[in-house]
Order: sequence, then C-alpha cells, then structure tokens
Amino acid sequence: TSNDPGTDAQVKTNSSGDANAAPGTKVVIGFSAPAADHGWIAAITNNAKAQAAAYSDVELKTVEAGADAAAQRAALATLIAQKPTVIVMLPHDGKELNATGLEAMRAGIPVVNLDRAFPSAAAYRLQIKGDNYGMGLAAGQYIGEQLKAKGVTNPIIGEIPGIDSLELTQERTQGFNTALATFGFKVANRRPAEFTADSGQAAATALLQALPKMDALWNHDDDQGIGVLAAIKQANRSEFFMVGGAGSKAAIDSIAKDDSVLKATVTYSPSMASSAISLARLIGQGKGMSDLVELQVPKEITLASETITKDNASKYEKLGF
Amino acid sequence: MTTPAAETAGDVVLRLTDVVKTFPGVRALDGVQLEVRAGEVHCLLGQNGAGKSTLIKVLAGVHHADDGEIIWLGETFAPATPQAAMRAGIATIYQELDLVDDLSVAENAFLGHEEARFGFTRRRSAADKTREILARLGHAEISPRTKVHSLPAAGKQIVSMARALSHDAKLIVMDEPSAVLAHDEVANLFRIIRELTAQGIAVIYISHRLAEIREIGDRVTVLKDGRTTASNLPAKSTPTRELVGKMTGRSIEYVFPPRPARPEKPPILVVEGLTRHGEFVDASLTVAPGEIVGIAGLVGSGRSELLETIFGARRADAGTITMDGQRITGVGRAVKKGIGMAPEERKSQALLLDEPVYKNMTLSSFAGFARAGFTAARDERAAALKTADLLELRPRDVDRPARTLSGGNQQKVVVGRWLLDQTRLLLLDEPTRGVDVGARAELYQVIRGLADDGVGVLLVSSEVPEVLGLADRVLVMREGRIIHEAPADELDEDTVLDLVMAGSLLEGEPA
Amino acid sequence: MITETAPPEVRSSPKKRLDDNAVRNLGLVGVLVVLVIIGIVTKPDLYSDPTWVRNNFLTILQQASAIGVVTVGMTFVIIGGGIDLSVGAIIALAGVWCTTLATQSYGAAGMIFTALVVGIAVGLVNGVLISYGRLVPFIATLAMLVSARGLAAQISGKQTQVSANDTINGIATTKLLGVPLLVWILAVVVAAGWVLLNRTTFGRRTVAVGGNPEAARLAGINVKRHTVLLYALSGLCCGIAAIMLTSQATSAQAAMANLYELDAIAAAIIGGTLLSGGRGTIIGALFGVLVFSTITNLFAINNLSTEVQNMVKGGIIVAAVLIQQFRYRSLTQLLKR
Amino acid sequence: MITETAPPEVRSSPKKRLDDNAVRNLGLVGVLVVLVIIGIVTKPDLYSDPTWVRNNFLTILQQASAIGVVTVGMTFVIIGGGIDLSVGAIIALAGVWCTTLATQSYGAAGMIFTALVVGIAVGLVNGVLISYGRLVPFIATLAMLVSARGLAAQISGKQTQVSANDTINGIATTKLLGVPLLVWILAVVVAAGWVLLNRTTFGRRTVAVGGNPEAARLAGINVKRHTVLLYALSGLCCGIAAIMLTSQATSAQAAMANLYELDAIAAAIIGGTLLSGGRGTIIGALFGVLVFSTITNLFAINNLSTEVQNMVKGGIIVAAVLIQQFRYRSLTQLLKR
Ligand SMILES: Nc1ncnc2c1ncn2[C@@H]1O[C@H](COP(=O)(O)OP(=O)(O)OP(=O)(O)O)[C@@H](O)[C@H]1O
Ligand SMILES: Nc1ncnc2c1ncn2[C@@H]1O[C@H](COP(=O)(O)OP(=O)(O)OP(=O)(O)O)[C@@H](O)[C@H]1O
Ligand SMILES: [Mg+2]
Ligand SMILES: [Mg+2]
Repeated sequence: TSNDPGTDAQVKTNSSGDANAAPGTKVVIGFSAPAADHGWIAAITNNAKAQAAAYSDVELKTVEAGADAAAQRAALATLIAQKPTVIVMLPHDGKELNATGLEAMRAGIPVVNLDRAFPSAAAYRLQIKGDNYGMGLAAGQYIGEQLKAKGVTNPIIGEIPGIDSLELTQERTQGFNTALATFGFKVANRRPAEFTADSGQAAATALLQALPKMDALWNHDDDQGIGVLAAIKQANRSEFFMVGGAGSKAAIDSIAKDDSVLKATVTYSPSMASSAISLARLIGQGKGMSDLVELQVPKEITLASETITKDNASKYEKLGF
Repeated sequence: MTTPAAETAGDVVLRLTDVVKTFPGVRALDGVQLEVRAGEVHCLLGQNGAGKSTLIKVLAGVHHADDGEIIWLGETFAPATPQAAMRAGIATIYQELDLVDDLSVAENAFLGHEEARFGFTRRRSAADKTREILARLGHAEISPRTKVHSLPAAGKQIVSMARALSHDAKLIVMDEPSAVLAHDEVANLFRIIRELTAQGIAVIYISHRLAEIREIGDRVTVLKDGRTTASNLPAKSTPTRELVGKMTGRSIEYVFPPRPARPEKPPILVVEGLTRHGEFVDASLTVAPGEIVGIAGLVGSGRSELLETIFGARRADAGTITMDGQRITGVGRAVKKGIGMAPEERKSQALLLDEPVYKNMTLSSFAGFARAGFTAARDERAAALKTADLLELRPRDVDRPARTLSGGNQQKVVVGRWLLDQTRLLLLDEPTRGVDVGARAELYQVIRGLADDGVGVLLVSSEVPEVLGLADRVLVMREGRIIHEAPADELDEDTVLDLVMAGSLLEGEPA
Repeated sequence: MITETAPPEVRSSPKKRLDDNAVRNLGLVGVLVVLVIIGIVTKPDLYSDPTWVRNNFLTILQQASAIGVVTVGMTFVIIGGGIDLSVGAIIALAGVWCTTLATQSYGAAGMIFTALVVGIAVGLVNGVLISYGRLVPFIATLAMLVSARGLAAQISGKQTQVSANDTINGIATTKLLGVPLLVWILAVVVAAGWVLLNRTTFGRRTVAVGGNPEAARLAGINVKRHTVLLYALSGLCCGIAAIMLTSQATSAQAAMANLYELDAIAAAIIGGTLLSGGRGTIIGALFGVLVFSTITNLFAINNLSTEVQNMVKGGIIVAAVLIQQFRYRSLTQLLKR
Repeated sequence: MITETAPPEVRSSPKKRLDDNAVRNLGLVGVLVVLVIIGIVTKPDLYSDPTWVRNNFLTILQQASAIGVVTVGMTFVIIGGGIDLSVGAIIALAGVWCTTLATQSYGAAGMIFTALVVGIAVGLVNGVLISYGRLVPFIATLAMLVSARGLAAQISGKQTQVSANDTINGIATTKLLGVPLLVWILAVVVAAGWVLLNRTTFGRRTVAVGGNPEAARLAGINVKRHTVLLYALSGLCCGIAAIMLTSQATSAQAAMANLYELDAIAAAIIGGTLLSGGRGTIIGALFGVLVFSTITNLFAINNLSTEVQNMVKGGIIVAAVLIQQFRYRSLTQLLKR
C-alpha cells in the first residue's frame, strides 16, 4: 500500500550459480487473476509480471479476469484456446473454477493454482497457496500470548474480517477462534468490512461503539486496516492493541515505528505469485526444484504465515506490498 | 393588464396565412387561414382531429409550423419555445390539463415565471397574486397553498385559467375549456371572458358546443381536415346548418334518437343504500335491460365516484350492489358479470397511450377473442375497425398509437372499447366529452342501439340536454345525494338546473 | 339524420409500431456488427481461423445464456411496471439450496426441482409484498436481495458448495447439434418469452398493467394478481439460471451471480424496454445481453486490463445507445417519406 | 340558455399534502424509536451509560453523514424524474483524484477543490448525456459507474492512496460544540437542500420537471438545462461526500463507496420520494438514511453475524415501510373526519 505502483520484482528465488537459472526452452505462461481493486491482488499481478520479466525464456500472457468467477471462466476459455505452455491462475473461487482447471489440464496445459485451491486434484499440476487458517492461528496465538503475559483473564477481543462471504475469510476466522480457544478466550464482536479502507473505517467505528472497552483486535487485512486505524484514532481509543493481516508496507513501517495500536501483523504474502511464476517455468521446462531431490516440482506448496512484530519488522520490510 | 390605446377592439392582432404542420403520416394543418382582432372572441370550430389543438400549439410555440406565415402585432412571428410565445403576449389553456400535481395552486399558476428574488421564491407575494386572480375567477375559496392534485377536475381547469391570467397576455387561447366544466361554471367562464375582451384582450375559443359559441363568440373560423373552410362568420347569426356543413361537408341534424316503447322488465342492476363517506350517501337506483338511466348533477356532486363504486373500482362503506341478483364486489367480478365502464379521465384512467388504437379498443375484450390464452390480433383489428367506422374515428387507422389521436378521437376509442364486449350493463361517465357534433349524434345512435339490444345503460353527463334527450329515466344528484328521480320526458332543462343548484321548484324534496 | 358518409382519406402508416422495434433491434445488430469488426481488426490472426470464430461465437452465446434467461424474466417485470433487484440473490439462494448435500442426495431431478421451486417461491413473496403489501418494487426487491443472500450464506455456511452430480455438471458440457445445451436453453426461454409477450393474453395484460395500471384495472384486469405472476415468472427464470450457473461452475455459493440485477436491467433497457413500464421487447433484451457479452469477449481477446476495460465499457454502452438512437431517428425519418 | 349564477365552490381538502409528508416522516420517526427501543432492550448495560448513549447517537449521525449528503443529491435527481447510479463511482473518482501525490501537494484547499470539481464535472457529463444525448438515466449513469470506477483504478494504480494531509484527515476528528464536524456538514447540506427544494425556483421547477415534464416545458422551463443542473448537483454532493469519506478513512481507493447508489436510492424512497419523480422530501430522505445507519448500529452492538444481519435487515426494511404505510393510512383516516 503505497502511492507509487511498485513494479519491481519483489523476491528472486533463483540465486546465481543455480543451474535452474540458466535460460532453457521457451515457456509461455498464461496468467489470470481477479480484477485488482485491492492492494494485495494488485501486488500479486505486479509480482508475477516482474518475476516473468526477470527470465529471458519466459513469455507472460496475462488475461484479466474481470469482476467475478463467470468473467474469469470466459477469460480463461480464450486463454486455453491460445495453448500456452503453463497456466498460472489465482481463481476468484477455487471451486467455481474447478471445471476450468480440469478443462485446461485435459487440453494438456499444466495448471498452477495460486492461493485458492481446486477441490479436484486432477484440476491442477501445482498448488501454491498461503495459509489462511494458519494466518488466523498466528494472529490468535500472538494475541493470546500477549494477553496472557499481561495477565488479562477475561479479555474482550474484537475481529474485523474482510468480505465475509469468501471462504478464505471463513478459514482465517476459524484459525483465529481455534488459537484463542487454546487460551480459553473468545471473540466478543466481529464486524466484517470489504477489504477497502472506507469499509474498514465503518466496520471499526461500529465495533468500537459496540465494545466501549477492548483488549485486543484482529483486523484481517492491512489495506482495510488504514481505515480501521483511522477509526480508532477518530474514536480516541488506545486501551487495546491490534494485529493486522497480510503484511502491507505501511503496516510493517508502522509496526517498526511503534506509533499506533498496531503491534503486529500476520503475513499472507503476495510473493507467492513470484514463486508461482518461477515454478511454472520449471514445470514448463520439465525441471525440478534444485534443493529437492525429486526431479519434478512437487504438487502442493503451502506458505507459512509469519508474525511480524517490532522485533523482526526490518527483516520483512522488502516483502511488504 | 393595460392595453395600449392603439389596440382597441377591431384591430387585427393575429393573422395566419397558409400555415402547414405535418406529423408522421398525418398532415394536421394543411393551409390554415385565421384572423383575430383585439377584443373579440374568435371561435374555432371543427370536427375531432380537424387540427384545432395543433393550430393553437403552433401559436403557443409547442409545435413549429412547417410552412406559412404568422403575423402577430404586425410582425412575423415564429415562437421557438412556449416561453417565447408567452413573452410575446400569448397565453394558452391547453386541452389536456397541464398542471404539476405536487405543486400548489400558486406555484402552478406562476410556474416558469415565478415570483422570486435571487432565485428564492416569494411565496407570500405569489399567494396574494394568485388569490387575486382566483377571486377574479370567482373562486376565492380555492386556497393558493392547496396542492393541485387534491382539486377536482373543475378546480384544475380553474387553476389552468389562473395560470393564463397570470401572464400579461394580449391573446388568450382556450382549448375546450368548458369540456370539464358544468353548466354554471361555464357561465362563470363567460363572465371572465367578457371582462377580458372589454380590456381589449383577444380570445380564441374552442368548443364543440354550438350553444356556447352562439352565446360568447363574435366570429367563427371553421377548420376541416387541417384546412380553413370558412372564416370570420358571425357567431351569433350564422345558421347551424351552414356551420355544420362547413365542418363536416354534410348536413347533420342534431337530434336524439327516438325512445322506443319498452316492455317493463325486472332490473338487472340494483343498488341499495350505497355510501362512501365524503363522496355520496345512501344512493339507491335500478337499471333495467334496454333502459338508459341518466344522472344529472353538478361537478363534484359525486357522480363519478358513484359510478366507479358500482363498477367495484372503489370499495363502498355501506350498501349493496347486485347484478342479476348477485353481489358485485370488485372490478373483476363486475366485468365477468357483463358490466363495462367508460371512465371520466381518458388519459389517466382509460388509455394505453403508446399502444395501437386497436389494442386500446380491445383492452377489455382481448381475452374473449383469444383461443387457449393465445391472442387473435387479426380478429381484434377487424372488430376494432368496425367500431372505428361506427364512431367515425379519424384517421381511420387502428394501428397508430393512441397518443397521436386528437382528444375527441381518443374519447371515441374509450367508448368504443365497450361496444366490442359482451356487455350487458354499460356505465358511461361523460361519454361525449370533447366529441364533435357529427360523431356525437352517431354516438347517441350507438348508445340507443345498444339499449334496443337489451343493454342497460347508466349515463353520467354534465350536459343536461344530453341527459334529458338520451335517457329514459333521469336521476338528479346534489352533494352526494340522489334528490330526484323522474322519467326524462317529465323533466325539462330548467327544472333540472334548478334542482341541481338547490333551487325551490320542487319543494319538499329532501335536500 | 346523417347524410353522405365518406370516411376521410387520411394517409397513415400501418404497422408503424412494429417497425419502431424492428429498427431499434436493427440498431443493436449494427452495434454487434461494429463490435465484431473491431474484433477482426484488432485480432486478425484469431479471426482468420474459422474454427476459432465458430467456437468464439458459441462461447459468447454460452456466456450470455444464464444472464439472458434472467433478462427475459426481468423484461416482463419491467414491462409490467416493476423492477426486480433480487434476481442475483434469488439465483444464489436457488443455487445454494439445490447444492446442499441433502438436496444433492435426491439426484439431478431433485436439484432442478428445488432450484425452480425456490425461484418461484421467492418471486411469489416479492410479488405479494408489492401487490398486497403495497411496497414500492424497488424497496421490496432490495430487501429481498439482502435477505435472500443472507439466507443463502446461512444455508451454505458461507462455503462454496460443490456439485457432485454429473448430470447437472454435464449441462454445461453437453452439446446438441454442435451447439451447447446452455445456448439451447437460452433459445427456448427467449422463444417462449417472445410468444408469451406477443401472442398471449398474459403478455397483453403485462403491457396494460405496466402502461396504465388504472386503465388496466378499470378494464377488468386483476392487476394485483398479474403483478404477483410477473415476479413469480422472474423468479422462475432465476431458478433456471441458477441451474445453468451451478452447472457451469460445478458449484454454488452465496455470492454467486453478483450484481446480475444491474446487468439484466441494463440489457433490458438497452433492448428498448421502458424503465417506467408498458413497453419492451424480448428480442431487444436478448440483443442487449449479447452486446454486453460481446464486449466482454472483445476485451478478453484483446487482453485489456480491467481498469481500461471498465473505462472503455462505459463509453461503448453510451455509444451503442447513441448509434441505436441515431439509426432509429434517421430510419424513421426515411420511413416518413 | 346559460344563466349567470355564482360559481359553485370547488371543494378541496386544504393542507392535506403537507400533512401527508409530516405523517410519513412521523412514521419514520416511529420506526427509529422502535429500533432504539430494541437496542435498549437487548443491550440495557450499554444504554445505562449516558455518555455512551450520547456518543452512540453522534456515531450513528457521523456514520450517516457521507451517505446522507449523497442522498440529498440523489433525492433531487429522483424528484426531477431521473436516477443516478454513478454516485458511488463519482465518490471513488473524486476521492482518488484528490489524493494523488500531485493533488496532495496543493494542500487541503487543492484537494477539496479537486474533489468538488471532479464531482461536478462527472455530474455534468451525466446530465448532458441524458438531456442532450437522450440516454435513459439508468443507462447513462450505469455506464458512468463503470467508466468512473475504471478511471479511478487507472489513476490510483489500484492502490489505496493514503492522505497525508492533516487538515483533510482532521475533518473526521474535529468537533464543534461537541458535535463532529462531519455531522455539521450533513446538517448544512440537508438544510441547504431543504431550502433549495422548497423555497427556490430551482426546487419548484425540479418538482415540475419530474412530475410533469410536458407541463414544465409548456410553462417555459428549460427542461434539458434543468436536468443537467440536477445531475451536476448530485455530482457536487458526491464530491463533498468524497472528502468526508477520504477524511474518515484517511485514504481513498477505486473501490470505495461501494454500492452507495443502492443505499442512497433506498433511503430516498423510504423517505417518501417517488421513484417516478415529481414528489419527495429532503427530511424524509434524511430519516431514511438514519434508519439504515441505526439498523447497522443495532446489529453491531448485538454482534449479529453477517448472514443473520442480512436476513433480518431485509425484514426490517419491509417492516419499516409497512409500519409507515399503516400509520400513514390510519392517520389520514383520522384526519379525514
Ligand atoms: N403528436 C402527434 N403525432 C402525430 N399526429 C398527431 C399528433 N398530434 C396530433 N396529431 C394528429 O393531428 C390531427 C389534428 O389533431 P388535433 O389535436 O389538432 O385535433 P383537434 O381539432 O384539436 O381535435 P379535437 O376536437 O378532438 O380535440 C389528428 O389527426 C391527430 O391525430
Ligand atoms: N383528487 C381529489 N382529491 C380530493 N377530493 C376529490 C378529488 N377528486 C374529487 N374529489 C371530491 O370528490 C367529490 C366528487 O368529485 P367529482 O368531481 O368526481 O364528482 P362528479 O359528480 O363526478 O363530477 P364530474 O362531473 O366533474 O365528474 C367532490 O367532493 C370532490 O371535491
Ligand atoms: Mg383538440
Ligand atoms: Mg365525474
């Protein structure tokens, strides 16, 4: 979340001296992600483009997936017709695009599923995703530990998720509740926003009004967190601490500076798009990951959600989006 | 209203030469000549669709003439907008009410030329001026602050007049202002017209009622199919035969069809003690098959409401309606039992303006033409054409949208609708409003013909001669009550007029 | 009494109304042609492959099928003087309901039956609220939108429910005579809608109820009952669309068919339906849907970014209506002579 | 023949309409009271703290402020016979435009100026398309919705743009006489809207243009120009709302003010504005907004889940309108006697 549209490649997985980095056969990677009206998705697309640009043997064909699953299906239909070597897609909804994944695989195009899993194993060659449940766990774990350290016995905990009808939101919430339960805590009030700053402000205002006193707050998304923090300031509240989600640059900076109630954020890094392009290239060239003994790229990779606090913020600075 | 000395009565203020106006498929004006002098009441006569309304809309800047010349106060005149015409001193009362329902009387009167300072309305000043004009119109009881939609039709007509008077006009055009007015209101209108002309203001007056033209008019111009067929005839002395001849190209005697002797039959419709609070009280009446029952009364006496309640379109507070011994509770039931109604306001209550004429005519009967739910357009058109011929619809085209018909022709479509149906009881509310002389005679003939075929007719009309001439039996209504009932041939116009105005001719009647 | 009756000779244009609609639709066909030409010019390589062109054509139709079915129902509602903001929500509810594990255990017939019944039932509730509760259609169906999506979320537990039924999932992949089944369904619904609107008493009543409810009532039409039926019809179309979408996505969820209401209303209006009621055409609505789906296709093959897509899309919509109007005016001018 | 007599009185029911609106608004106040009572019953502990109650009241108003401002503009457009689906998109565009680094470099005045100009300009385009391009308002503003959001995404690079301007950000935190500045802005806009609608020629002409455009034209009102002005007014309100929202969220992005169009239209209609034009009240629209914002507040303090919230919300909307209608009918019955 910065005012300059960051286009530089965020992470390079191919260190020099690695045989995999050497140019190989040309690979055409088709790429599709939902319309980006949110910093995280914008970062996914940008990372994918930057990563592809870093390889001389990769051509990236992005197709915009529009506003919903139906639009994305339509876009992918045109992409499949163009027969790319590999398809990397971040589906609107894994289940709704399962059929499209199958269709591509049947047409002989390996599919790399980014982030939102297909239910059917035949629909993808590789799945690389963040850990929504783990993100919730991490946030709950952090909040639980902090409160326990402070000796709060019956804490009032608030939660501001993103779009509530999304499955990923459900998973995050479940992880959060599970972790809190191990401490014997539970969420007192939960006001969903829509991943935008203004909706975050509205949800936070409502939440703060409902909970005149609060001990901790988890906001699922740092982009909407801008609004959440604004609302907290407007309500003049500071008796609690807040944990963010995803790991935006602004959030990491703020944590490092320790200038607000935001004390930590749990990552859900868009760097997975960079990894997906790298691995798609390897799949297209029939190579394996050099640190693994296996000759092929594995079928599933789940990134761990990390907790960024003041102590380790400097390490994560360049991962922020 | 000041009148420059130069414009005393007698000077020609307006002259139209060979004015032409075409609409898609219709040459509405096809070379019109007209000459209007200051201080005169110039009457326009013509059949429905002759082009009268179109002509005055050209004058008012609503339509633009395709050809011809208009000279107004000595200068060539071609108003681009209604505002331009108003600024030039021409005010118009349109045939179709042109008021905004949710604005007050004063706001309507001054719409477009509001009393305002820096864009802020001066409500008191507008109200005062409106009150003054309303007082001049003899209707001081209408509050300038009342919203127009709570006024009855007659009240709206008065607001339209107030609007025309609110301009400093040198010519006031009135398109059938008397159509929605009752007898006594017309007298009042004439009083105002005389006041205006006395100040040197010219008036163009359109009406289908020859009697009115004789009383108020000075000169008459006759239109036929968009052409002037006679100009500047003396209004008082030109024989009716000649006027009608110029209008229609044939001669019509304005007579009512004879009443045939009718065997007594038990009534099909029985209404007992019908009441709607604030509208009418304890109305009881019967209609027998083949009988025409007329209801006379003033505007606002509750006749329309009574008719609509009988039809089931309004819920009665008390009383019963039975048709063939069965209760009528709603419109659906009424129509099923063979009751039809031609409502009073054709535009808001009867017409689908964008639909073709034939679909309007068959609106209540298309299901009857249909087979297994599928409509039979061919049969419908054929039937509609027959009715169109019967009622002399012009243009004789049942495919054009109802919107493009002249007012009187729209009325014929509304009435025609029920001639197609298997109707056994017909409720007619002002069936001849805006219908020209020739077609009117024809319509009377048709109504009588229906009665002769055994249809019962309940007829509401504000024209007393019509009720007396057409009906077998007459009910007189005043302030929501039926105060008198008699066979038509036992009543004359004066008696009825006296009755409706709470006169004393028949003392002892309940008031 | 009356002597000499010669009906006056008046020039008139019979069947003029019919032409109006035809001209309007012709305008939309023109817009479609322009869109295709843009496609050919920008992607000549793709368009040089006849198989691709044929496939692309079928893809456009297929993508238009579900929204097309919804638009037919919507067109009826709008012609009848109403509006239905709940179509997307009804699809979601019907889709979710017919893919619960319980419903799926009844097989394809059970699922289809459930979707249709849910659609009709919600439509009936809309209609009753509007007719007998005298709620403004906008408010009643907006409330239904919110509620039905909420109920769908409740039923699905906010999960995407996968359809395990091969018959249902097969609808989206089956072809008849080389044409996808979904397109056949659209064709049947459009044809049925056209007949219903133009050739039946139901259609006539719809026009009357929307054009002048008071006149319809005084002509003996049961306006309230008819209104209820119109919303039920729209609900039925949503039920059909729910099955089509579920089959395409092999799943259903509470957020599916998002903002379909706007698309359907827009397509109906672009097709010449008057938002205030009383006038409209089914064929026009179909063309409206096709214009939208062709635009989307054009964007996809040119791979425009979403933001550019959106900016351009607004412009194309405006241009489409303007072209159509222009043609309409000039053609009627021509017809006049 | 025709004899001179005193003209008969034209009976009418004076002041009836005024009462209509008052009664309607009374109904909405009743709904608000019921909502508050539900709040008190379900959360007696919160409501026992007067500071909290006062705060809560101000919070409800504050959360209603931006959408309230939009609704005032929308009410004018609807009364004038149109509809504006692009309000949310205009807010997004104005918000994004006024928070670009370039604009922010001009300080608070530059940002405010930019937001207002963008709002008015987009409104003007809407108005011109509708008046002179003869596009149906629904289609023109829908196209604008799509385009303006696309442009906003383009400008912002799809990023959330943080406002670094303390004056702008301070608007949301400033209080005057204990009342948030945002609420004052709402109050001023509502008051200005009321005066404009009820006490100026512009307002009265708006009613005429929407209620009977033909009559307005015949009265010499320039209907087209007036229509343009109405959409510009709505755009202006959106510009104001954009600043308010940007200040509240200390940032702007292309997806902000999502679906504000539906909320604003719904609030206007619940407040007694006729969707077909020609009738409406500003005060009613304000109450409509407050009903929605109070419902949200009620849900929040009771911690209802989204799906239950949605299901209940639809029901409450229906109930609110029914209550209001019921009160309306029975009260006018009483007044009749
Ligand atoms: N907007 C229009 N479009 C097409 N045709 C029209 C339009 N307005 C009027 N006409 C036609 O022009 C002719 C003249 O109509 P006009 O209204 O001037 O008649 P009129 O003399 O006022 O009749 P009436 O006595 O019934 O009011 C009619 O044939 C009518 O159908
Ligand atoms: N829109 C209205 N709002 C309030 N009162 C009305 C309205 N229209 C009519 N009324 C009242 O209803 C009663 C009857 O009115 P109406 O003019 O319809 O009677 P009518 O006998 O049918 O007269 P007309 O011959 O003009 O149709 C009157 O008291 C009138 O004031
Ligand atoms: Mg006329
Ligand atoms: Mg009457």
